[in-house]
Amino acid sequence: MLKLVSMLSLLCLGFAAASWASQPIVIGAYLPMTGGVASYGQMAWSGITVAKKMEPDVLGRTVDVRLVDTKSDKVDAANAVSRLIERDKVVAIIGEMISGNTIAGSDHAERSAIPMVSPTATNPIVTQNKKYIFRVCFIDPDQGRIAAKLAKDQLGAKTAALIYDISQDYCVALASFFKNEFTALGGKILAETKFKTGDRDFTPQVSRIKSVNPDIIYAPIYYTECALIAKQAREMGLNKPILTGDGAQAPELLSLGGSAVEDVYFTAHFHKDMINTTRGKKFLEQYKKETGKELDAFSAMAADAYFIILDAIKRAGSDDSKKIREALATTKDFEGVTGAITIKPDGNPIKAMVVNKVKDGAFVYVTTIKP
Amino acid sequence: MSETLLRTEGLTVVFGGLVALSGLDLEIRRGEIVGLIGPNGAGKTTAFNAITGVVQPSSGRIFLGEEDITARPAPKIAAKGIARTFQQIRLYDDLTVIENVMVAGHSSVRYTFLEAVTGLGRFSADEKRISEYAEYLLELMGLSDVISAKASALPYGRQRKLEIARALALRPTVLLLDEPVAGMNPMETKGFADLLRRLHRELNLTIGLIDHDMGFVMNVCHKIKVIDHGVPIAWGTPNEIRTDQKVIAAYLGTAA
Amino acid sequence: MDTAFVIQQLIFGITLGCLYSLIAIGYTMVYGVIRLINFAHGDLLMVAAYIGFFGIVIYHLPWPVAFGISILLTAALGILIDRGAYKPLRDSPRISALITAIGVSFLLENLGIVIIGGRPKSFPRPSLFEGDLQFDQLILPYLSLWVLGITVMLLTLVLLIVHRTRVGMAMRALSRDFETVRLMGVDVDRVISFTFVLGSSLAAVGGIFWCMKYPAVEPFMGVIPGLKAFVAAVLGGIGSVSGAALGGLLLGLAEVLIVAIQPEWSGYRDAVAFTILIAILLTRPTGIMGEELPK
Amino acid sequence: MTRDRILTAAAVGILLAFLWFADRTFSAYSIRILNTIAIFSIVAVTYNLINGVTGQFSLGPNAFIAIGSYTSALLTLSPQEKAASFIIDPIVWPLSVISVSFPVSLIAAGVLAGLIAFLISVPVFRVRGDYLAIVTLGFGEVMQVITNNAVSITNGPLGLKGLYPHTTLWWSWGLCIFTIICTVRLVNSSYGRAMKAVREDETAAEAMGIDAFWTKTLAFTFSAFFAGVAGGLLAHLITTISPSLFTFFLTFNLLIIIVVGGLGSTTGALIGAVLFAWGGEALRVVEEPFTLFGYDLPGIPGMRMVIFSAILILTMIFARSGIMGRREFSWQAAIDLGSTLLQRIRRT
Repeated sequence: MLKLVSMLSLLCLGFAAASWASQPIVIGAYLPMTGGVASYGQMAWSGITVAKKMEPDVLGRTVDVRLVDTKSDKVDAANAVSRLIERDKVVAIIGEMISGNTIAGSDHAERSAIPMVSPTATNPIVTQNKKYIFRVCFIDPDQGRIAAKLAKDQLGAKTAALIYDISQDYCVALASFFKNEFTALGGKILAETKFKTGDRDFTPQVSRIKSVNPDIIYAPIYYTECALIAKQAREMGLNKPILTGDGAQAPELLSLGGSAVEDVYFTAHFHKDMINTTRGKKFLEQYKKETGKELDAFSAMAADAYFIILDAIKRAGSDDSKKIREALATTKDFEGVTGAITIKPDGNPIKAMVVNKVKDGAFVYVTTIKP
Repeated sequence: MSETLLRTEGLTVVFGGLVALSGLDLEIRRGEIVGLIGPNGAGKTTAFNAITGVVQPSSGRIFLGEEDITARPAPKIAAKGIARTFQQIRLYDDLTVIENVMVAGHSSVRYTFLEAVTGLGRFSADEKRISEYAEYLLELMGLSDVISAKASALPYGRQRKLEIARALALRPTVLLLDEPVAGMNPMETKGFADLLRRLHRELNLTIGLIDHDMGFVMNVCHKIKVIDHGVPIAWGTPNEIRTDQKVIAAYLGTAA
Repeated sequence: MDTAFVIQQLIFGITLGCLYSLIAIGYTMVYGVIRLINFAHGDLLMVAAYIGFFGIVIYHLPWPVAFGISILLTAALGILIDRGAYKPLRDSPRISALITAIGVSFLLENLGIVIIGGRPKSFPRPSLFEGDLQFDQLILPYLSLWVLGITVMLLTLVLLIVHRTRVGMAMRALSRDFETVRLMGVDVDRVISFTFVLGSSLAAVGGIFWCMKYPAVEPFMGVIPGLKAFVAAVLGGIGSVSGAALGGLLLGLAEVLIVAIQPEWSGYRDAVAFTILIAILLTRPTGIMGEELPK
Repeated sequence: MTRDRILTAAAVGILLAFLWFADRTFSAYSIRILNTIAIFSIVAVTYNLINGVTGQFSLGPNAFIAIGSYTSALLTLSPQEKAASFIIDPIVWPLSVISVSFPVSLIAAGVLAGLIAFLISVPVFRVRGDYLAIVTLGFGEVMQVITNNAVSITNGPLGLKGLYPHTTLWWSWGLCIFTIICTVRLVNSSYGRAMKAVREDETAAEAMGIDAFWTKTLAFTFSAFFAGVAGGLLAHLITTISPSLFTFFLTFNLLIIIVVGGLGSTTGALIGAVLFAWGGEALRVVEEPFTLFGYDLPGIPGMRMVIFSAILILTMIFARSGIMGRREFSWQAAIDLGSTLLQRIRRT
């Protein structure tokens, strides 16, 4: 069996040699295409696919994006990154959608000096002490704090109740930073209820929130759960505004939630009507044309990860990973799909945050919060 | 006469209101072969099960020598020296013949778990002791030729013998045999009776046995206890039992 | 905490419990007859939901027709899975069949991922099931009444089939002594197929109502309800139909009440539920209504 | 006997030479696969001891791997790294300052996992069969919930990161060989025979003086110890852990490994682990774009898992008791097989 492994690696070398001959620039993508969070990976892949059609080459060479599946799993994510680097000889990597899997994959990329850009890994520790790891999304503390300010100042809430998924770092972190900030601003958290990924019944949590009657419900969770919670809340006569995060921005929020998600506010990376970059407008149009769907946050962020890598390659003038890394780290006011992006030295972006709400079955723009 | 080895006093087993065995007083002295007979459903196997800790007695006491072993866990009783066979053969089907016998050496094993894992200390010597004794017993039972066959691959009669070899590997003070000759033809039964006498002699065994084959029981046993519907009705030497009116009535009664 | 609040939670708990029961009954029937933990049972629920969704949303069928087709096709799939994947393993170690069941489960889920995609679809709720009754503070959704009614009706039906019909008798006999029944000349395969039809139909009904309550259809939607139903079936005593129904009800109630009464524990809900389950099994090692295992 | 010993020693020697060679020349990707194989082998071989050899249907190895992973990771992480990672709640006191070497952390991981297994065996082994399965599954779920909720110890769903990649081929394969030797010795000792007797017929085992409860507990604890050690290795291979790594899907995967390999066979568990860890990566080929009759076909993401499931079902249908059944590798069998093959080749 060990022999087979070595034969496999020889085979890998063979493949790598063959692809080098045609000389496209190879970028890797490791995404959860199967397993528990497959839908995020599939959305991201559709975003990357459209982005690649829009800008298929750089430095006069075609771009080849190699996709490997992570099964929504850490062991596979780490294997996937190894495979992309050693076997496919990628110059940069896009992925993963979930922070935990990104951390699992990032270690090897960092050691191999291959730059990685994550579309949606929002946990602050993803880029901590890493030179080669970047992202195009905001980090949880920022989003949580801004959500708290928004709730307190703009939506006029004095009291809030929390509901979030205890098994997702994204949800736990947002809830935690919201809680701290909201309390610091003089607000009061009346109830904190939790559930676990896969749960579909939230009636007792919602009942609890109804009984404490908060001014606002902060539900930093993904779109499916958000839609179901809104539905169950409204059916129970709990009509307080719900505030959520960027993970809720998908057309599925509207289709699953129906009229129940009216008045759901969320902090987000973009609103389609407010996209003011040429690249963004073109992408939005092309995305709609190719997929027939409204643009979601996962596709948009993945596209931005692709574009920002291409831009870095262009500015570096080379497909050398170290140079790409330098170019990525000095990205300034890059016109991405979701707006202008500047990458800070810590690998995190500076970008404006948009607040949207659902009105008449559509996402409408509320305000922009400058960084 | 020698001292009493196994003794029950008023041993009673009740299953959900159904009395399976009622007030059995049994006494087996060292070196004796004692038969326990009675019609089907008389409670014979239940008595063995209660003695060996497979079922809990509802009342009554069991003594091994001077020690009260009533309701002790089955492995403890076995380790104290009561070995048994089962009415329906219960071998470890997927293990080899010699492994089946060696399993019973576990209660006397001298090496610890750590010595087993490392292979150090008393491990090799003790393994050798256990396997040599198993080989000896298998030879005694005439099973030397199938030592590494799977137990389930043996024919019925040899499985019975293997079960006895396994019980003997416990180095029991009392051996309880539950219908050892069931399913054997007269020739085989006779051969088995000879084998049993030989074992009894060579290993200084004390034996309690259950069987339906009257000829066999009368032939090998020194003493016989008769029970019917859970109640003991007679106790004596084969000759006394043969002429006991109650016994005849019980057997004829159920037959009629 | 007032009475209205508690009653409200009981209503929610019973609704969730009934959904678990519906799925658990199918689980336990298959288990009772062929002693197989059919891990693919939860995925049948997913298949039924997708068929219902496609029927109504894509092909614009009236909902009773769509649901009927969904139940029929799911039942057919149940037989197909049994014939294709489980029947060849009838005489094999039980655990081999279990692994096959896990394989079937993975296959259905991943086919869903590849063919339909992972993005959740919205399951339509026919207007018949919309709305609720309101008494003062109390809300009683019509859907809850429907779920309760359907569960009671189907439980009664299954109990009647199991205890009053020839095929039911054969099913019970099979669960006691598979070999003897086979030797007695009963067409074992037909009985097993019938069991799968019944079990899969129940999964389909459970799936349809599950989706009307929680309208997100996606390839992994069956995993958690399947697992919960398995737990419910064990809690009730595997193989016992009324035990499974009772187990489902208890589990649903426990899940809702733990959170409602102690919201601080909501993060620990599954741990508390499982601890209760383990505690029950330690006092009754074969479930609430299970038979003693032969030693 | 001596011949077999020499052959075994030679095989281990060749393996070590291969590892030395691999360590120097293989790509990091291949080394990672080899590491994964070794870690899965450790868990599979010992999980097989409780499920296959002792015949107790446990679904709890994910819990013990989790315990081992967290123990080992929390012990090796530097206080600074811990302080930086715990952004929700600070880490509790003794853990916040402790930092020990990798080998010590592995021992601690194994001991703690083993100890917890030992403690829970009293309630766990009151039930049998499928009820045992659900109780151990429940234990795994409880562990899962605790690791998510005990934020000041585990950092909740955010998990731990920044572990040093201590797990080299020498560690993983060294411990794998050690585990196999220990397990094989145990299985072939009186304790192993007792375990098999309990599997075959618990009543008959007890009638032969075997305490079934202690025998099960021994197997369970032994298995948990090595699952814990493997957890420590896994944590330091992927350098980050979080509760989502230890869901019941991990247990399912292990169960698949030991049943496909042949339940009750140590050799089978090894084969299963190799097939699973290596095959999972090899199957990625089916998702790549390929050219068929001159047409460029795009890769279909997700096909790998579809084909994996299909292969799993077919394997079970055609090898109903797994690849090895309950047979074990022996040099004699290998030599016999070799000579038969040679003869056949000569004849043709």
